[in-house]
Amino acid sequence: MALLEVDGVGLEFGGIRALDDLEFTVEAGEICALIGPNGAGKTTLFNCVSRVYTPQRGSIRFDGRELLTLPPHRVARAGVGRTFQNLALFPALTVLQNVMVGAYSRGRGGAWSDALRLPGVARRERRLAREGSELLERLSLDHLGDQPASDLPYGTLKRIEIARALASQPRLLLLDEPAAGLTHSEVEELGGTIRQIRDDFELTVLLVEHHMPLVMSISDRVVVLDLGRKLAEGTADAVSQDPQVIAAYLGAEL
Amino acid sequence: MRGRALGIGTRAGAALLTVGVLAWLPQYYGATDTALFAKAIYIAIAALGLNLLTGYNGQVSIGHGAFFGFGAYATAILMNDHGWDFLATLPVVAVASFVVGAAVGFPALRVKGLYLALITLGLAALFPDLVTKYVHGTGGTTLVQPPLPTSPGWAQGFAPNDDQWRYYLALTIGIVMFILAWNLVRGRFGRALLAVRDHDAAASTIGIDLARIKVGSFAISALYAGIAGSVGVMVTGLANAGRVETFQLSINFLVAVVIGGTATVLGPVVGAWTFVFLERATQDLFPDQALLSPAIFGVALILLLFALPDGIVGGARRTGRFARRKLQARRAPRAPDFPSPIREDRQ
Amino acid sequence: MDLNLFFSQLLNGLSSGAIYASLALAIVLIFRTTGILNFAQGEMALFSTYVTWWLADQGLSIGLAIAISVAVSFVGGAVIERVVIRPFEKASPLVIVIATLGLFLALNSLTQVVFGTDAKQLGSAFPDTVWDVWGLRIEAQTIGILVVLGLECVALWVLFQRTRIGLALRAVADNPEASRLLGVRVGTMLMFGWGLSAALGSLAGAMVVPTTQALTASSLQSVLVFAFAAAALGGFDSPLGAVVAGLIVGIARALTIQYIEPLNNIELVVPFAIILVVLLVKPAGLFGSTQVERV
Amino acid sequence: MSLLEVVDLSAAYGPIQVLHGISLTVDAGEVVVVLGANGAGKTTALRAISGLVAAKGELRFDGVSILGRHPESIAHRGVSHVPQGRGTLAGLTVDENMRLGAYSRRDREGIAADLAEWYDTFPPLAKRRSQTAGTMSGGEQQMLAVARSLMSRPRLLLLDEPSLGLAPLVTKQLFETLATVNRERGIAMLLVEQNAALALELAARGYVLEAGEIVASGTAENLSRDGEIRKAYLGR
Amino acid sequence: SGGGRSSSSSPGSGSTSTKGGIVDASNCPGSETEGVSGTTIKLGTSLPQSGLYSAFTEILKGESAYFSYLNQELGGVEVDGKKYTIDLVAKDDAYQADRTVANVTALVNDDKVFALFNVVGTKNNLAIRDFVNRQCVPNLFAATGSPAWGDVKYPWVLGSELVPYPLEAKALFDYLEKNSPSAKVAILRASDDFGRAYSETFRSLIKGSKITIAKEETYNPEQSDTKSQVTSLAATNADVLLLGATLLACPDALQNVKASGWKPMTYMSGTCTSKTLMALAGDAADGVMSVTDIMEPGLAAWADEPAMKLYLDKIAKYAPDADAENGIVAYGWTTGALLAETLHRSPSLTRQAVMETARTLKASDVGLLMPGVTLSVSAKDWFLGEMFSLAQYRTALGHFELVGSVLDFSGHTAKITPPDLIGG
Ligand SMILES: Nc1ncnc2c1ncn2[C@@H]1O[C@H](COP(=O)(O)OP(=O)(O)OP(=O)(O)O)[C@@H](O)[C@H]1O
Ligand SMILES: Nc1ncnc2c1ncn2[C@@H]1O[C@H](COP(=O)(O)OP(=O)(O)OP(=O)(O)O)[C@@H](O)[C@H]1O
Ligand SMILES: [Mg+2]
Ligand SMILES: [Mg+2]
Repeated sequence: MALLEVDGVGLEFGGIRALDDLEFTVEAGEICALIGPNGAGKTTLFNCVSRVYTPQRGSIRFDGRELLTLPPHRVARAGVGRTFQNLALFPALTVLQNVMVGAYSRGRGGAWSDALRLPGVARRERRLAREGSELLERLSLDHLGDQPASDLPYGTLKRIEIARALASQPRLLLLDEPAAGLTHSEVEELGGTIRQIRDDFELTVLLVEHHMPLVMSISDRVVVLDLGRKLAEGTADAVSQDPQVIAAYLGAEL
Repeated sequence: MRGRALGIGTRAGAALLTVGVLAWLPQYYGATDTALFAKAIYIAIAALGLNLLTGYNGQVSIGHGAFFGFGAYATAILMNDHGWDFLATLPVVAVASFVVGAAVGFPALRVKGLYLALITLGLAALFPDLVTKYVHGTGGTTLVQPPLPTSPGWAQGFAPNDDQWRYYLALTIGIVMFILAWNLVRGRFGRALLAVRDHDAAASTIGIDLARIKVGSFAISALYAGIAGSVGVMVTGLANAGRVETFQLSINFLVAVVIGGTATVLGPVVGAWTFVFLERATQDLFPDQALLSPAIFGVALILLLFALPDGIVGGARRTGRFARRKLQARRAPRAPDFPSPIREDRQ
Repeated sequence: MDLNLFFSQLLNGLSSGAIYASLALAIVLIFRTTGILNFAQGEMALFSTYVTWWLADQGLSIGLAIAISVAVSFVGGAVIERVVIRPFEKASPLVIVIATLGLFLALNSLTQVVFGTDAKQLGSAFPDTVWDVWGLRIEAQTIGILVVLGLECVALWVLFQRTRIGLALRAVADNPEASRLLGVRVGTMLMFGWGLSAALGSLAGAMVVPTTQALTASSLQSVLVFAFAAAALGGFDSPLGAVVAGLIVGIARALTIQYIEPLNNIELVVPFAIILVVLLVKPAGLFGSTQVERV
Repeated sequence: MSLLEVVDLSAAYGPIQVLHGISLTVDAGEVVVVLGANGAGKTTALRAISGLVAAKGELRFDGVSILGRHPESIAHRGVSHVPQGRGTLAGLTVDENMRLGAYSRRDREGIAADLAEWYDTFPPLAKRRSQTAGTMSGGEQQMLAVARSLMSRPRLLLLDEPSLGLAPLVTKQLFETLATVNRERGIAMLLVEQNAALALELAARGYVLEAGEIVASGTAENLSRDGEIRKAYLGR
Repeated sequence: SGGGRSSSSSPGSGSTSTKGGIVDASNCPGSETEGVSGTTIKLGTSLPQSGLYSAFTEILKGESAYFSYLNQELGGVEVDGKKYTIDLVAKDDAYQADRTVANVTALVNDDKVFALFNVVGTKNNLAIRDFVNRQCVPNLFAATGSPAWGDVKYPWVLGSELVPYPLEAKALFDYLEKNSPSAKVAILRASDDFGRAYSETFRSLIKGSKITIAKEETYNPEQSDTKSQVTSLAATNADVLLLGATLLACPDALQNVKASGWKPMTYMSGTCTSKTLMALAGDAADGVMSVTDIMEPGLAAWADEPAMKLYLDKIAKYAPDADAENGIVAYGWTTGALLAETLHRSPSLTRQAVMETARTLKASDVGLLMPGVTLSVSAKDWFLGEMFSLAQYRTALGHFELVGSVLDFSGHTAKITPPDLIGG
């Protein structure tokens, strides 16, 4: 059974069909890239999976479990983490706190225990801080822990988002254009990082990206979207040779 | 929250000193001033709670005067009609205001920002009418005047006068509420509050239940306002709810939060004291030109905000950070965040 | 049911609703152009109305007095923006709201200092004719206010949807920095928006006050709550919404007073219950546009 | 005399100095690229030029100092800035955004003609004329930002990562469009771009910005031959 | 107002007062002659001078003018053979009870006033009632017509010459019994204690009579718009309208009644009779009934009264910016005169003596009191303004005309007032 099964998902906004009977699967452990022209519906799909949007048709199963019946905050608990195309960090929190709050779905305890600072609370806070620092270190962000997560360079913020998503220890990580705005060398480094975390955390990665070299170099499989439908699917090489994909997305030569 | 500005020791010292000064105030100052200090304390309690809602969670309420009134009437009626002890009313008020707050905060699930603020305004407008309709207090008015707690025998040493004793009661409650708020924002719940404020969609995708946080912060802030109301009754001896007063209280809490510094724990407290003294000072400025005092207060408020747009505590913090950065910058001229991919000495 | 009574109350509701609506329009306008909630709206209108009164008291015809006061208020609004609000350009919206509260206090008390605390009488711009239509008493006053409101709505719609300056106003409210880069003079637009809103407020005051016996420092405060309610119910960015909602609030209030005896004294419950229900279904009000935030 | 002259320009956010005296020029009708790593200060440089960030040094456009001027008056002189993060007016429709692009113009026919032309060039925008800009996909908004800028018929276009979030095909088309615009209308451009290969193809000259200082400059050709730059920005 | 904390005086200490009499001062803290120094008596008052009710400032102008006249032209008030000038310290409370409490605490503790005088507002006076009682500070002539001042547990507070609201209801009832014994009455009243005093008293009075209540509507006192309420009442077509309203709601209701075409005989609260409010009502006020015990300044009928001449003359001199024709200025003046009279009659200048004097007062010809009106209180009777005259407004003349002779309800207020409006 595939880890993520997107099945007949359809979503319209007014007259615009953002997703049109979309169907594809992501296998456990793979890095699957989702590419397609602007407005093809990639981000919209992410939004459906993380329940920011509710599709009008279809089903999305994660590990056999229907996600569309869950409230949004349950999705993280079910094991799905994501980043955002347009940054969505919490600027009032420091970088480390952003990562710590990322672990929210794993914790428990509410306002009362916090307010009374029950014994477990201090211990939990120390543990979260330690785990957060480790994640930051892994994404070479450790020197920024105490900075507010605003006004940092774009690429840095994107990486903080990855760290925050990882903090929930997801099984499926949705990355929306993580390479946007990075220089070539930074993209290469990012590619390495994604592979590394996939291996270390036994993650499955669904990656939306327009940076084709990155897609080619790290994805096990590529799904191409156009007009809300699946246009093609296969290995990076195969897909990039597909005339339909070239016509709709890549352009004549690559 | 960002980086430790001061060491733990310094902080503890400062806290002790502050509490010491607060405890000394009614020993030196007379009853009139002590009542003013006590007022600052109960406004601070309400502002502490409102700050959790507005500062930390980004939901503006211009109706917390109603929760204050609710707490005030609950305490006053329990004491007056049922003979309860003041302290015994507190847990009841806390629970009841929490529940009412949750009920009132319920629309927050869907309604946001200004629209929510307007619903709370409706609450502030409605509450006095409800009181007028259902409360028959002294002389047929809406005033309920419970007997005030008096200084017990064992406290004669430090609080021979009742007003002193009441101040100390208020102070103790204030300190407890402050510590609770302090703890609250420093943990998982506090981070969630800020996360929901800054980006609710992102917050929900990391597993934060928006409904719970939004309604929860509403309920907690209502609890604070309710307790503040109880303390207010204990200090002034009356529960009252005119429309102007209820609206004005709601605004006062908000003013205290903003001039103290939103989303800081200390801010509302500093803001409340500043507010109370500013108000008093503008009233005293031209005693026989009373009509002018609101104008002077209004202008002073605008000037204060202009000088410190992020509040007194926020401003102090910013200055501190600025100074520290400047200092660091002088020591180590430039510490780029990133190693340069290209040698720096080119060109 | 006594139909005549029902329609009389409906008319009462319309006439007080028209009053709420006129102030609500000013609130909506300033929100539309600057994105903030102006607590001082009522007091700005109050001051303007005193100016109108003063001009009329000097012997000017009421029409002329209103016209001059509207012009003066436009300038006054623009000056307030420049002097009081502009310094808060970079501050958070909450700080600006509190600043408008400061303005509220200052204006209310200054009005009393300047014009005195005693009640003033302000003539109406409309004749005090009452038409008797099938036993219903329809006041020219009410019809007059409704016509003015209708005209204001159309004018605002044209301004916002059909003119360059209206587009610029909306752009500034949406994103000042991006507007700057497009060459929109943000400061001028904000002053224009405040001026316009103050002018509308002045007009509202001149229409409202003659229906409330006398002009005092509290003349507009009692209306303000309902005006805010109307703005929320209609949608903060919709002039048409403000008018429709103002009328709804007025009518709801009148009918409650007549027909729901248990809610005597607390008839305020009804408009707010309506708002609550509407907002739960449509979180941006009846006619407001929902700001979709994409992620 | 160059169209844009930047001499020893520095800028800071509060206590943090970001630009440490950079100098660059753009001639009339010339395309100049700025390369640089994340956080190097590229965005800050463009913001300083268009007046969004206070700066020190010298800043001249068309021979006139524009240092300390308001962004709107700089825009009126013919400098159009496509900011990083697009700066779309999210609550307005695509069409309204486009019309605001032409805010500083008064020629009705010209505006109508340009509108038709850019809708033609960016078909996704034409399809979404009445959609609220904020609801569009990232790439669509990026197209809008560029097209809107072109509506003002600027003399100098400041482009901050215009290809961010664009599909490869659209990126290519965008650069073709920019080349055409530059060729046919003589619009000068100062371009910050991470797709260095395409940018260097378009540009005549370039600068490399590191940690707030210009560390390299030269013709596009020379820069693309430089080993270090190839490694960091081109990957070939 | 600063001031350190001085060691407190415990109850009873330093008290030289005598037990017994009407006012018991045996448990009083502080000095009996506090606030009297040399030849000055310091008094304190709290009233709205800012905010929505700032129009009440005019009261202060009236009373201050009287005290200026007293101090400067009469050399002060003579108490026990010695002349004292009066120094009135006024504080603004914006009509908010908690600010009244703060003001009065400061007046007593810091300003050390001898007594409180003419504090405005029912709630405001109730809020300080316990405090003044405990401190034994006379709170003289509280400016409210509430029946609450009849509570025997609070001897240190005494209402002013305003007609108690329940008595107005009684006057109307008596009038109807005589002239229209089976009248159908509609009530429009403020939704607060003020409005309740009218409606509850009237309701209790009509028990057993043929007079019935057609309908009662309330309005929110912070919103003087009464149109819908009047429409609702007009639909009953009742014979009589009892208007338990105040301030702008009075002319508003009258105009709405007129506009509705309904023509009831209208009785309106005595708090509305001021020239300003009546002028606002214009035609609509013609024929409205009310009560009065003070001469309305500016009316031709009183123009030749020496008291009126004195008043107009001294207001022009000492309070030139006040509107002498405004009824509440006249009220302030009269109350000032009443205080001077009370002090003058007091056997000695102690708080207890003054309070006892006030509590046994019988006075006429004070200030602008109408000829024939005597204010009286006694051990059994706790209300001053129980003599007054019915009056009817004539728009054509621009003033009220007295209807019948002066009515004497001395000692009645407590009897007819529903108990929860007094105690509780
Ligand atoms: N809330 C919304 N309202 C209206 N239209 C929407 C909304 N969200 C998305 N769309 C439309 O749906 C389509 C798909 O958008 P989506 O963001 O998924 O594209 P994408 O594939 O992520 O594109 P890009 O590569 O540019 O990010 C777009 O045409 C967009 O305009
Ligand atoms: N508003 C701000 N306040 C404080 N520091 C800022 C602010 N904006 C940017 N910075 C800092 O200034 C430096 C330069 O930022 P800038 O955005 O100019 O870089 P850039 O070269 O455009 O990088 P990017 O790839 O992120 O676009 C960064 O270190 C950043 O953290
Ligand atoms: Mg996308
Ligand atoms: Mg940048």
